Amino acid sequence: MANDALEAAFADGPAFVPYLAAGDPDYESSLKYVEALARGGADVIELGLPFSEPVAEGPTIQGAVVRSLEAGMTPDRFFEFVEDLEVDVPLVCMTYYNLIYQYGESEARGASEASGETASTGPRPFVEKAADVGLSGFVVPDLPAEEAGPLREACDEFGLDLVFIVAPTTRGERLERIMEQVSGYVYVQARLGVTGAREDVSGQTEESLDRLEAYDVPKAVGFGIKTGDHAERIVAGGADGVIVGSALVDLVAEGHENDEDADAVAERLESLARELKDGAERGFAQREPQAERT
Amino acid sequence: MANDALEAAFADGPAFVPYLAAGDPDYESSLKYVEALARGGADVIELGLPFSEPVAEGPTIQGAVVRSLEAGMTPDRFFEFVEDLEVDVPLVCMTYYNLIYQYGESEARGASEASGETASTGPRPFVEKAADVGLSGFVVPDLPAEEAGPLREACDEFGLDLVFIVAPTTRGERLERIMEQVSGYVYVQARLGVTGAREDVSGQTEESLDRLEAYDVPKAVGFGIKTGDHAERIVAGGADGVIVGSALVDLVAEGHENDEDADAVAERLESLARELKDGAERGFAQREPQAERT
Amino acid sequence: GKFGEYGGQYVPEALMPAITELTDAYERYVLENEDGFMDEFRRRLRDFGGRPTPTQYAERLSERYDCNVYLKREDLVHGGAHKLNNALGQVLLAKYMGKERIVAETGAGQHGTATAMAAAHLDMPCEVYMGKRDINRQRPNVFRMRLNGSTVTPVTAGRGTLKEAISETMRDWATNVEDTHYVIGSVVGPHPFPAMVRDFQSVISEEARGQMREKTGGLPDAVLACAGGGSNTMGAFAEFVDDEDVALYAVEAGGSSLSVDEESGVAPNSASLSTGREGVLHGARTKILQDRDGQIMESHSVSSGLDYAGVGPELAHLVDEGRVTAANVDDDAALTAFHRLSQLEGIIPALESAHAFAYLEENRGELGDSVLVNLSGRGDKDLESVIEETEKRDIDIAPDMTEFAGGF
Amino acid sequence: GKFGEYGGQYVPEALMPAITELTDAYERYVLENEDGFMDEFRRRLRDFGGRPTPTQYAERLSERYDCNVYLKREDLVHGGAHKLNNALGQVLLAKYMGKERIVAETGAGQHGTATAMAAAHLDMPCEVYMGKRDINRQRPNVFRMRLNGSTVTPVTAGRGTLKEAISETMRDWATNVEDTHYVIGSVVGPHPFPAMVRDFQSVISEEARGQMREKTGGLPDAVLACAGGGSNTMGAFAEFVDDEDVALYAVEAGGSSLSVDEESGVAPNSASLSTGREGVLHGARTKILQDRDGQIMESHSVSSGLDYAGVGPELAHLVDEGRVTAANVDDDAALTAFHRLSQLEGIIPALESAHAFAYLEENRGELGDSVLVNLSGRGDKDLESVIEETEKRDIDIAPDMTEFAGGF
Repeated sequence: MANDALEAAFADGPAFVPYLAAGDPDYESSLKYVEALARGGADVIELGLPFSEPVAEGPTIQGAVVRSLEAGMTPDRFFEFVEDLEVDVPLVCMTYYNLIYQYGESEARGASEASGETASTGPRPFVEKAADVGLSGFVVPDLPAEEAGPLREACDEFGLDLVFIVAPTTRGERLERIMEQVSGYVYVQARLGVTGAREDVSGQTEESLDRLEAYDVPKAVGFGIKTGDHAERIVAGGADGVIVGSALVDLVAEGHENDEDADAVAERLESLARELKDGAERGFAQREPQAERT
Repeated sequence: MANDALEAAFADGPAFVPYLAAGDPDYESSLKYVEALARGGADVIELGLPFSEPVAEGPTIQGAVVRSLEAGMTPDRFFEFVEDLEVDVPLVCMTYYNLIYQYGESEARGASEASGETASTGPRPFVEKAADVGLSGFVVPDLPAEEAGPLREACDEFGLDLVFIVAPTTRGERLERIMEQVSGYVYVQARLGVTGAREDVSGQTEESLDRLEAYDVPKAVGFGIKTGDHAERIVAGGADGVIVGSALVDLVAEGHENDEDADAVAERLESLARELKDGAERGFAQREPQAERT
Repeated sequence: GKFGEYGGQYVPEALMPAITELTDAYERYVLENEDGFMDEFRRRLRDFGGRPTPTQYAERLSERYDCNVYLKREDLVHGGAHKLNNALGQVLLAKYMGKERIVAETGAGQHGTATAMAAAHLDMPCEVYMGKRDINRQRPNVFRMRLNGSTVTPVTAGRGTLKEAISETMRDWATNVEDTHYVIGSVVGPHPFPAMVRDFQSVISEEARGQMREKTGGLPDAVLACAGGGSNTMGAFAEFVDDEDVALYAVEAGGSSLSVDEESGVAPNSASLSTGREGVLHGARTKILQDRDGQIMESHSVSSGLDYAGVGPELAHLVDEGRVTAANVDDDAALTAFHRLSQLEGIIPALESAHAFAYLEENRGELGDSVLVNLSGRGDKDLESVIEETEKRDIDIAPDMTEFAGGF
Repeated sequence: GKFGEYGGQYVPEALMPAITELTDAYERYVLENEDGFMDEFRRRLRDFGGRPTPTQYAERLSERYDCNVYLKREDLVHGGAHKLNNALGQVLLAKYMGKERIVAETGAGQHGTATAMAAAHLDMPCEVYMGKRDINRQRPNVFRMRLNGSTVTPVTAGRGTLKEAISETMRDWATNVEDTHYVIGSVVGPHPFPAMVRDFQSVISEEARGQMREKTGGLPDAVLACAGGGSNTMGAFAEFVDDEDVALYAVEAGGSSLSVDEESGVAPNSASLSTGREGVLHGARTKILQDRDGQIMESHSVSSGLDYAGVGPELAHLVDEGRVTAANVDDDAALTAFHRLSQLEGIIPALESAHAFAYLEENRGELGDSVLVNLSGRGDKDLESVIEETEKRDIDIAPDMTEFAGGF
């Protein structure tokens, strides 16, 4: 709607959309890692603001969340992090709704504590701040379209996109309801379950893309993509972009466990990013003729 | 009824009736101990045939029962024991009803095993055997007058006495029912509870003796008598005899624990027996004038 | 006070007046409902005890055995077993009699905990005698009695198990008989206990009989109950005794073997009805595990609640009369039945009750179309034993025990 | 799906179709009794679960507080707590919906054991997620679930307690949503869970309301229930909400202090209603223990069943509306109340339920002439905790703990 950056990122060929948790395993290293993704060819970056109860995440990203929280990540630090980042791709904040909601609550609480009142301000202050630091949009895994009204409004007000996830189980009316509200891109969940790198690509992806064919918004596929080959197949199958999280977080975790130099980890991240980006482009090259799609 | 030995023992002054468990702590020592009691002045001896569940006994006599059983005491050994004893006072068998009852049962079983029948013979074989080895009577603490019919009959048949216990709670009709069946002497339970030496003499004794005054049978008081002084007071109070168990068993237990020579223990038993017998006689001397009894 | 040749009052003279007084109170309050005793008892059983308990159709067992299996759910009674029926009745009776103190014995602790609960509920001081060895094996039950305000007194005599505790409680009673009532835990002991405990427990069959009629329009072909002392057994049978078409099975603990070791004085089972001999124990003539001379044997069962050398005289009589069939199953079968019921029906039974289910398994198809099993108690108390005993055996339906090796 | 501002469906998109399907099933089967679902549910609650449970007049508490105290005896439900009411309803509903597998989470193990029992009863495979730390603290409950044939899967994330187990179960559900039903254990989670669990639990107040009328000719002046997630609370309140003269008290765990330690992310209490702030957790908007930023705090209570950082949205709403009074008592008071009830009434309560009794003690004389307390569960599961926690304190009515130092 108001922000063109995300749709634009999908305009020229397939978009590579990597994810990392901000501040994993520490603030400084994490800055380097995110910047490495940009150098590796990221078209959009999903930045995780960690929440203590990440119900949609598998073990890999749960690990990232724990490391980031233990290193002191908070919503305010997250906004600083975004400001400190030196990247020129659009950034999407991936987080859970309570953090967005509480940011406003706690601001209001600070203001109203003297008077003893508690005013529910909702997501507006968080979105305002996000716009302020230059974020382009949000993905909120525990916020279905039905509950998204207040956040959607705030996003519209401040010109941010609100990305929704479409699951293999999302059909019919629900799909329509989501597609009415989505902006930026739609996050196509490649399979049921939680985030995490997998060895194979699911047949559910193609079904989902078929269902979404009628809609105009870019379709980025995520959940389980691990290698350039996966990315290639996904894009060849019709996706406008690939979202990759756990495979990248694995590298961060590995580096952390082995106490590696952040630059060395950043290099590997950049290299995997490039592989994934290249894979996506190879896949895109195979897109004509479309008739070959089963 | 048929046997005069017991009543006769009470004829000339107060009777001293000590108790020991046969075979405690072993067969040979026990023979010596019982004989020591006779030397110490016993007029009648109550010989315990130990039963695995001595519900009427306190800890002291329970200990005797355990020692005797562990040393191999059985009803057959008990009868041998009686035959081996060299004493010239009447002996009363104190035991629980199941042993009396089973003696017949097991004889019958032996006989009927081939035919597969089980005939209930009751107490007769035990009593017959008891008469055979020269016992004068029985005290059976778990056999109230109501259940004593078969044993009473067998005793009558073989000329043995059946001593009954009268408790402080035994009154009215129950007392009469018992006194109709009792023979030899009546065992006046000095207090409620179980066997065991006590520091004082109970006021319940006098009440019981009062209640029994009308009956002609000798009255021997037991439960808690420990010293010559006790015995003195009891007899002075009107008893025809004193029954002493736990105080004597204590000496046996002590000797056993300290691994003492049986003769030394026997000597102490004889000495305590003499003290008790003397006490009883002192008490008897005070019996006139009876008016002094409160 | 007699059931054929069985029963009677074989107790020390000091107790006879108390027993006479109790017999009188039993006749007046229990049999004749004087002062509305039975009404109050039934009301308290309902509100405090949670009666009536359901008679449940067991779908998966019925399928397995191709007949209709019904469970009388005594595991749902307050405290987790039928034991409260009797304990509550006796403590209440003691109150009506003006007694001021309760004593009881306990083996595994089930009767002790039931009595402690009833005594707290009715504000009566209570002392429970328990063998030292049992105390060590059943610490949670000891703790529960203490929580309810009862004193638990260890009995060190003999091997420190149930029969020594019973003897010790009789001694306390003989000492304090004037103000104390002895709450015997089963249909054993001198008259009036066997009859009185049966009457308090017969609420089981009274309810079950009505519930079976309501559910099936008729009576079951067979009633199964485990039998140790026999209180749940008599409770489950009492109202069916006159229904001649209803077969009654008392399932005893076969333990590890039906043989006995006379030398050591140990019977590796608790099958008094099946293998015991007539004799006199704890106040009554009944069937007893004893050696040739009449000395009482130590019994054994994987289920401590069945672990007793005697059995209720009325039950012994009903077996002799042919009205009740005495049966037994061994430890292995009982343990397997424990696991089976837990998995198939979502009910973890007491190891006692599991014996009845093991008999059902072993006699499938031979007990008729409609079988009522008395589920006398829940198995929470047995979890430690189940771990220990399952580890020793190869029970293929049991869950993997590795994690629980050595207990909790 | 909303209770004022509270409630809603804040779940991953993958679950939304399942939640929609469940909402539909809830409306048809539960609200409209389609295919006789509710009849079958009530029948199974009766026969398998042991309902109705009594409402008991508590004589000694009544005397102590000089008012009429009544106990709703949910401790007598199969499994030992009200938890089965819900677990049985949901597993049965899953069967009606054609699901083939059950998942559930559990903290102290009560909901897990209830679900395992219901799943065995209804022949449904069941997997229960449980924090690793909770598994180590609640081994008997883990064993019980295994006995019933359930798989217990340890959750190692975070501190390994209930909230991590809930998150993990939601992940399983999101993965296997097509053939699996998630049996949530309290009136929490996304709609329709809060309403559905309340409806399954409202049998408590439905029975109690009738029983109070029968016993007293009227309604109680106050109803007290402990509140963690709030399922026994809503169950006890539901049918009284429209009776404006009946005061409703939700008693939370005040733990050791009502303050919070934001630094360590720990609240030494579980008093979400009293001290929590509106937010979104586990699928619903409700009152939550959270830090300034919205991160969820680790809660604490001596009673593990109350130990949860959130609370049912409907309960939060009723508190905001003024219909329910949120209260709390601390660990010490709850533990003392545990001992008091055990001694005075012969009922060993769950530590959860003890909180309601502690509130009664602290507010004696101020709650009216007739007070109904929901005795939500029995305390057998808490014996180890009680030993440990009593040893730490000086509770003069507690029995001597020396013998039990260090647990069983």
